[in-house]
Amino acid sequence: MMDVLVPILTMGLLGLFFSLGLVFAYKKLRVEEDPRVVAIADILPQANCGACGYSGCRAFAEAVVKGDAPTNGCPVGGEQVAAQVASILGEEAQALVKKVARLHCRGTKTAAKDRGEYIGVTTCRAAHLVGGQKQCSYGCLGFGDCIQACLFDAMEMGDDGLPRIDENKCTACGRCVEACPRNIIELHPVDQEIIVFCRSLDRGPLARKVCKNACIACGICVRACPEGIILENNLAKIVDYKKILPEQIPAIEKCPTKAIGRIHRASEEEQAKTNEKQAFAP
Amino acid sequence: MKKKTFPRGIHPPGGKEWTADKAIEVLPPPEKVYIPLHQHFGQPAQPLVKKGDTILRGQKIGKAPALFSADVHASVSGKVLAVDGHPHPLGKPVLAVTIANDGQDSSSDEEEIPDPFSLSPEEIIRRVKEAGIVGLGGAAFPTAVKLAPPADKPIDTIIINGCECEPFLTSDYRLMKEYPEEIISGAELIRLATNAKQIIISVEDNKEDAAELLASKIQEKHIFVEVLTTKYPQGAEKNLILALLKREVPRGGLPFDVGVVVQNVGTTKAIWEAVRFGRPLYQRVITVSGSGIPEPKNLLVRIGTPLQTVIDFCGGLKEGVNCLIMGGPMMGITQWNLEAPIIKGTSGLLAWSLPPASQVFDCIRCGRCVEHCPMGLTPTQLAKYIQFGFWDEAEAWGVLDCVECGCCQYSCPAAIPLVQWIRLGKATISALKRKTV
Amino acid sequence: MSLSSRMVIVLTAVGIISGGLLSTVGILTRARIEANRLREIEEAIITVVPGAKTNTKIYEEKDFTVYTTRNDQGQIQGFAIYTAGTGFQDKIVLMFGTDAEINKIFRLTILDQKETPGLGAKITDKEAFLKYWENKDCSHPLMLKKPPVAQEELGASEVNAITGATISSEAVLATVNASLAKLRSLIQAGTIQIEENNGQ
Amino acid sequence: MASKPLSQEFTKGLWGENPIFRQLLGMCPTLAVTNAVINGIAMSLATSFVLIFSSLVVASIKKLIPSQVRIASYIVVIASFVTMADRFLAAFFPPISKNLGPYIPLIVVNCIILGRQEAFSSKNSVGRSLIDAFGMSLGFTLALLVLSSIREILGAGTWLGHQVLGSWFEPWIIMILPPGAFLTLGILLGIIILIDQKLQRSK
Amino acid sequence: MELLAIFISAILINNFVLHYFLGICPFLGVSKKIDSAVSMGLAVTFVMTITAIVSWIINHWILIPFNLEYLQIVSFILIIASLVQLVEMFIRKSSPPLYQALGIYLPLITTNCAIMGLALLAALKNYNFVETVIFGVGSGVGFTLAIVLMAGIREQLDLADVPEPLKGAGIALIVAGIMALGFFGFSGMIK
Amino acid sequence: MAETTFIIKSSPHLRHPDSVPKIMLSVIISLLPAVAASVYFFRWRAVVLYLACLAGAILTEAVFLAARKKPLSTLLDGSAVITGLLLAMTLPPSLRLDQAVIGAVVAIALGKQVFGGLGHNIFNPALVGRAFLQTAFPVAMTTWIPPVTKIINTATYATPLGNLKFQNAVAQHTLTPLKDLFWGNTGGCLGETSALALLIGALYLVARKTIDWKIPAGIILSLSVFTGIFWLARPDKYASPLFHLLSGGLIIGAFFMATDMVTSPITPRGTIIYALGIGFLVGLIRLFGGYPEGVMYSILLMNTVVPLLNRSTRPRLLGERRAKK
Ligand SMILES: Cc1cc2nc3c(=O)[nH]c(=O)nc-3n(C[C@H](O)[C@H](O)[C@H](O)COP(=O)(O)O)c2cc1C
Ligand SMILES: Cc1cc2nc3c(=O)[nH]c(=O)nc-3n(C[C@H](O)[C@H](O)[C@H](O)COP(=O)(O)O)c2cc1C
Ligand SMILES: Cc1cc2nc3c(=O)[nH]c(=O)nc-3n(C[C@H](O)[C@H](O)[C@H](O)COP(=O)(O)O)c2cc1C
Ligand SMILES: Cc1cc2nc3c(=O)[nH]c(=O)nc-3n(C[C@H](O)[C@H](O)[C@H](O)CO)c2cc1C
Ligand code: SF4
Ligand code: SF4
Ligand code: SF4
Ligand code: SF4
Ligand code: FES
Repeated sequence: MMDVLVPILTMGLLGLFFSLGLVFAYKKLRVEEDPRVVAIADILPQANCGACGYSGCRAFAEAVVKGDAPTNGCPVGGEQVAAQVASILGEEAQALVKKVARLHCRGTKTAAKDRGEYIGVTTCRAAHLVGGQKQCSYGCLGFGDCIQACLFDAMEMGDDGLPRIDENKCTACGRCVEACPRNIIELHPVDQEIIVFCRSLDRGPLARKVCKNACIACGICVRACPEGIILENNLAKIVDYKKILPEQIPAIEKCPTKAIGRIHRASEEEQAKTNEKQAFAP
Repeated sequence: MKKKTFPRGIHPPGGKEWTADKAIEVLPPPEKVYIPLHQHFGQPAQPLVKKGDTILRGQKIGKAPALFSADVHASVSGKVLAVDGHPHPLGKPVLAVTIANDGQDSSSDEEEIPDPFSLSPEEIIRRVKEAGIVGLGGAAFPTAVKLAPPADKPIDTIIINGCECEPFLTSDYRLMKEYPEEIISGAELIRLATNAKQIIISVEDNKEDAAELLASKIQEKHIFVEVLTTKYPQGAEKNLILALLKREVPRGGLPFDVGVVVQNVGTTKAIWEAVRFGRPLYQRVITVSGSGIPEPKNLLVRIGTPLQTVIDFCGGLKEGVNCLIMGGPMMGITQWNLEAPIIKGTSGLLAWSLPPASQVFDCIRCGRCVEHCPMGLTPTQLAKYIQFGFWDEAEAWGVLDCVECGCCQYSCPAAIPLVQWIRLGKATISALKRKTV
Repeated sequence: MSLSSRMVIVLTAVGIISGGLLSTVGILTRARIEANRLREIEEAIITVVPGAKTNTKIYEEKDFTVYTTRNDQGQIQGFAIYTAGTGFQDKIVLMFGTDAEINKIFRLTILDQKETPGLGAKITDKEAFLKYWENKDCSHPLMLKKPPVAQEELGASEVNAITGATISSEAVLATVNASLAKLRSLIQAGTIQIEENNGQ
Repeated sequence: MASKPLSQEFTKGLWGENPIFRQLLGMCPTLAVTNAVINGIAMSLATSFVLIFSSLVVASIKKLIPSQVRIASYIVVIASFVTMADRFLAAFFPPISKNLGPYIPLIVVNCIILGRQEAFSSKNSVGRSLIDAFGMSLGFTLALLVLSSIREILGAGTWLGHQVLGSWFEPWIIMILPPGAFLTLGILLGIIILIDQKLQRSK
Repeated sequence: MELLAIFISAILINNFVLHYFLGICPFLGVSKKIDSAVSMGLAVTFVMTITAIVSWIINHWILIPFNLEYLQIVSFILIIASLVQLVEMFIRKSSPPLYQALGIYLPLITTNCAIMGLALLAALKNYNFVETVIFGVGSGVGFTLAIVLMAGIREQLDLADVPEPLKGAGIALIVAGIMALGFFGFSGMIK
Repeated sequence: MAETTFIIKSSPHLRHPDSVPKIMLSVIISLLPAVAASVYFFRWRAVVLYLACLAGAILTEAVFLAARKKPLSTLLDGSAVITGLLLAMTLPPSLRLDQAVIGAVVAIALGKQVFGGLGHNIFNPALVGRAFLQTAFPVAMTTWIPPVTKIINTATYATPLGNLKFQNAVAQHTLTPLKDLFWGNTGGCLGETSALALLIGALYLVARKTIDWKIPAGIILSLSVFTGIFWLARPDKYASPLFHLLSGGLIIGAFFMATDMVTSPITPRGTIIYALGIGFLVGLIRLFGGYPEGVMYSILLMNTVVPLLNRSTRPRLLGERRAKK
């Protein structure tokens, strides 16, 4: 009998002791965690990219619950996540226009001359430190720091030496914008069709000399659409893309160096084609 | 007695024999000069002239907008052709004044002062500032700022830096040989301006004759000539102060934190000329050398002279030259555009043909970079931290203390561009800091 | 019911149930495990003292246990000594048998060891090691023969080392020699008295 | 937790969420007992027994347990089954019990088991939990089998005690020693990730 | 001498991680940074020492006298779990900075087989009280040594060109293997 | 604008003439005297072992480089050749060829390439290979033959250190004469026996500044002090420091293996601790451990500590406060 009773007693006592300890712990040392934080953190994409301005998805969730961050603060998640987050907090989703990254340079391998043979660290930032290997001091260096920075595989280096951005994959996280030492990537609303593909502040002749596609500040585009486009520091600048009317676009596209023009957006067919190609790529 | 020096450092080949005995020649002022308004540490100067103006040599054409900046003066007399972007040796085009030389060389120098040693410190500094003098030793730091340290940092020692530790360069050496009195007088002016007690003129032992010449001209008891071991970077001010005075400039600090002002011999001579003759800084001595130059020379050139003119004067570039460096081989900047002008900070122009780039290996952790870094850094670790984006670690390991002397990369058997990585790190870290502040 | 009391009750209940279950398991297996353990000792004693029928534990301390063994006639045959020493990696636990005069080692067996497999672990191998220990004269301390020689060439109190595992071989040898010395001194001191324990 | 088809609940333990190769759980027994296939098998059987029965019990009593004493109760449940396994081996297979030494009792802290209770059984039905437990057990067994086979064959030239490599083969003793365990598992992990990458890419 | 042997052996020869394969999960998981490895090592050493004491008491005062050795597993694990919790609460109350440094590792320790292994091995080896304590401290130091060395190496490997599939656990295991090879040098040192 | 295109790069624009391949080549050259000595003492066995190890090492390196799509030109840097050579030099002359090849493959694969190749490894690759072999084939790795120059009439033969450890050589007065150790007329691993040949090569490396002389000096110092203390106390039991310095793998280890740049610290202070640590461990293992020789283990163990040493012995920056730690 003892053989059975003693172990039962021992175990019972152990259990009792242990549970009392836990009760004590539960009573004394409870850490409240807001269930909403957990719920929101679950919804977020968990890319932890920091585009929201917080140190990670979880930090963002905490900030949203506290009211420090807007519900649509996660550009990666887009509208869908914003809506879900808002519904947890009981708010209406704030409207969010999808943005994408755009490259403001057309200094392709053939258009923009090299200064000379570059020897050294093959990143844009490093090359930029020694002035870059391109004669143009403003254009794309083509080592693809932006591509490295993109967590979403939305960029690739084109054959022309300029990075290409896949509109569909881009989440507007802005990492490429940060990465580029020449500040030639910017986020624009996806429906903005007209882009200035140059950032050179050099005066026309100098700019022209180093890159065939540079903006030479001739003012043709400004004349075509004075409300939407201005010249500033030898460079055309779009002040408000909504003021560019469709019928003005042909005139804008008369730009002699094509430094301003319509963004080439892949049509759905083309998109399908590239997808297919990718599928068969080794 | 054992000659003083600092720990670590390297012994690169000298290359000084090419030009050491070439007396300073005057390069005739070119037909056009391009004077950038930004040639110094700090903010660019603001233009005071416009296209079409007629100006005199020495006339102020750019005005310093802030304390950390310097005035810019015309180096020839003539007509302003443009105030416009022009290629700059540092890479990006900057605003420059293009002047067509009228050949008159009519000057607008300020009045001469027969006895400059009687001037008040304030007046000396004012004249230095008016002359647009910046450090000619490389950093192009506005000299007037350096001469007026904060009141709580008394200066006791002036070091005149005649080390010229960069290989190939001999312009400082020629200055010491040809203008010893001017340098000594300039040093005395600096001492008066800063109220210091003693002056040390430091010269490396590969220029012993210059040191002897200087010593023979000194009458005052508070001026010494100190001959140091030839070692790169003997001329870097923190190492120089350590070698001469056994004082360590604290991390992130400046020489005045340990009561010292360091000035290059060229700067010292320029100070003398500015204070004594009211002559602004519109010319300087440079060394043109290297195996790609048919006639290596030491030249007195006007600021704004295009590189092409300088090279042509020395016989043009030889066949096969593929590397053109402004400055010395250790810290100089590669040039690609011969339209770029000589600026105040240009100490030399070197040309040679480099063999095809040597293969870069992964770091083999030989530790030679650590062994030679004069600042006590661990360059290989810094470079790796930077390569992998560990900015905090890189900063904790002292990346911001690097003076970019290049000793590490010189000694690296794996040919790793360490200095470029470190520069990248310094740039990124300062950018991040600016963002978080 | 409050949460706290539920916590206490549930955990206590879980404990009690598990205690009950385990006690059953414990009781069911206890006899067998104990038997396993005893059988191991028993078998070892029979191995090291051939023909042993019964044995008696007459002395026990840490890592040193002495049994006397008797044959089927009830005569004392000698001692079985259970002992342990440090080998190459860890403890080597072994047992050996001697005659009553402690002049001769009958046999040796290794009960537990963690020596290197294929090397030191060969001490458990009869051909490589144990057979050299049969019927050795132990009136003097035993000696290790290195490099090993044929069995016939071994001296009366010499055993072969294992090539490549001298340390393990040494360890066994040292343990045996030390145990013998200890046994003798215990007998001399009268702590172990064979006759008086006869009666059992 | 989104419910998967039952078959997937089972197969995920084999490859996608293999407890050893993917989740890196329960590394200690994995490394310690795989010096011989027989030990590996015994270990995986014992572990599977504990895992399956604990999952069963936990899944059935999960509603009764307040979440504050969840872990503690699971531990008691697991420990009880481990004790049973341990006593059973000691009673009926003493040599194996001796070989495995303290590693059978250590099943109690095997992260796989507690992990599965926490992550799965406490949230799923009894049936689903059982399937999950079976899958995980099989994944664990498979991993131990692979590892112990490599180690025994190279380290002793045998498999389950049978000579498989000819007498020309001189065993690599290192394989049955601790360094061999670490090295083999390390390389194996690399290979598995490599294969997985290839699979992903070809998808 | 005996005690010194147990101590040295626990650290260098029969190292918990490299020889017994105990505590591999934290060894792999918390060895990415030296700082956290040191904290983890200290936390483990601390808990090991206490566990050694308490488990010896339980074993020798309750389980053995009442013939309840088969309850070792259950009771040890419960003891460890509650101990860890108690220690955690205690540290949190008494020294918040220490809690910041160590506290977060404590829950991890509960399911760490090094602790449980210690209790079981000490029972298996039949150590007396003092020996058990020395064994506990030594094993903790051994664990700390291994995990800190590993963390140092892994910090360096962060900056190395390790092949993609081996990154993380794979290379860590290989390093552990070579470390174990190196530690063989100490074999046979304790006679 | 001139037509010539110029190079764009960051300063400095000068380089010391030493490069990785040159360093490696100098090490290979410095090993040649010892290689020649081993061929003299062990004849064809030495030759085939060298060939086997070199082939194993170079082929493995090539396979990995190809698999990782790295330029095969790095094969020519010579580091794999050194690893193969040094591995062969630390093997017993009687080792089977297939085992030697396994060692070479392991050395390069597990010792070097899994970490990322040249420069990334933590442990000395040749010694990883040797440690692997020692543990995989302990008997083969501790079976020795005498050099052909030594006539011996017993079937087995012990190395000087084995003799010391297991045959109580000091007390028995059978210690190998120092003269034999110096010339190499004794048993042991291929390349370790002739102190003279090794020292010639080592001198070249020191003179050329390929290796940091402080490492061998530190090892020799701490081993001498350690063994010297015991020798002075009990000359009838312990061998002299000189014997310890000349026997076993100490010279080859101290001058050629501990000095491997990749696996030794990069900081000056770290280097000194590393060297002293190796010497101490060698003494500890030789005098009190289970093995007669501890050079390999000591170097591997200190390799383990190198990352921590590098971190804790960072040089003091110019201008950094001394007091602050
Ligand atoms: C690596 C390095 C080397 C230097 N070498 C010299 C030199 O040889 N001569 C020199 O005058 N200044 C040299 N400098 C600049 C000095 O540190 C210091 O800035 C200068 O002497 C100050 O004088 P300044 O303001 O008149 O130019 C060097 C700086 C660095 C970082
Ligand atoms: C991995 C490894 C394991 C070893 N294991 C043992 C062992 O278990 N027992 C032993 O005596 N020697 C072992 N040794 C060998 C010893 O270090 C030592 O070399 C040997 O005892 C010398 O014996 P010998 O003189 O007969 O060659 C081992 C060596 C290695 C490399
Ligand atoms: C660099 C080097 C390191 C060595 N390290 C070891 C070692 O750590 N352990 C070892 O047993 N033998 C090592 N050896 C081999 C021994 O130096 C030598 O062969 C020794 O005397 C072998 O003795 P044993 O037969 O008694 O093991 C090494 C050889 C070299 C060349
Ligand atoms: C002085 C010196 C010593 C070397 N010693 C070794 C050595 O002991 N083992 C080895 O595998 N490689 C050695 N190497 C070659 C090379 O450094 C080695 O393969 C790297 O560790 C591989 O990354 C040595 C190289 C040098 C320059
Ligand atoms: S392309 Fe740029 S903005 Fe778009 S996802 Fe990539 S990094 Fe982010
Ligand atoms: S866009 Fe910027 S970051 Fe991207 S390749 Fe061009 S220069 Fe580099
Ligand atoms: S790290 Fe900076 S200071 Fe040090 S040697 Fe390199 S360039 Fe010079
Ligand atoms: S000198 Fe070059 S190879 Fe040597 S440690 Fe420094 S970076 Fe690495
Ligand atoms: S299985 Fe041992 S710590 Fe996880």
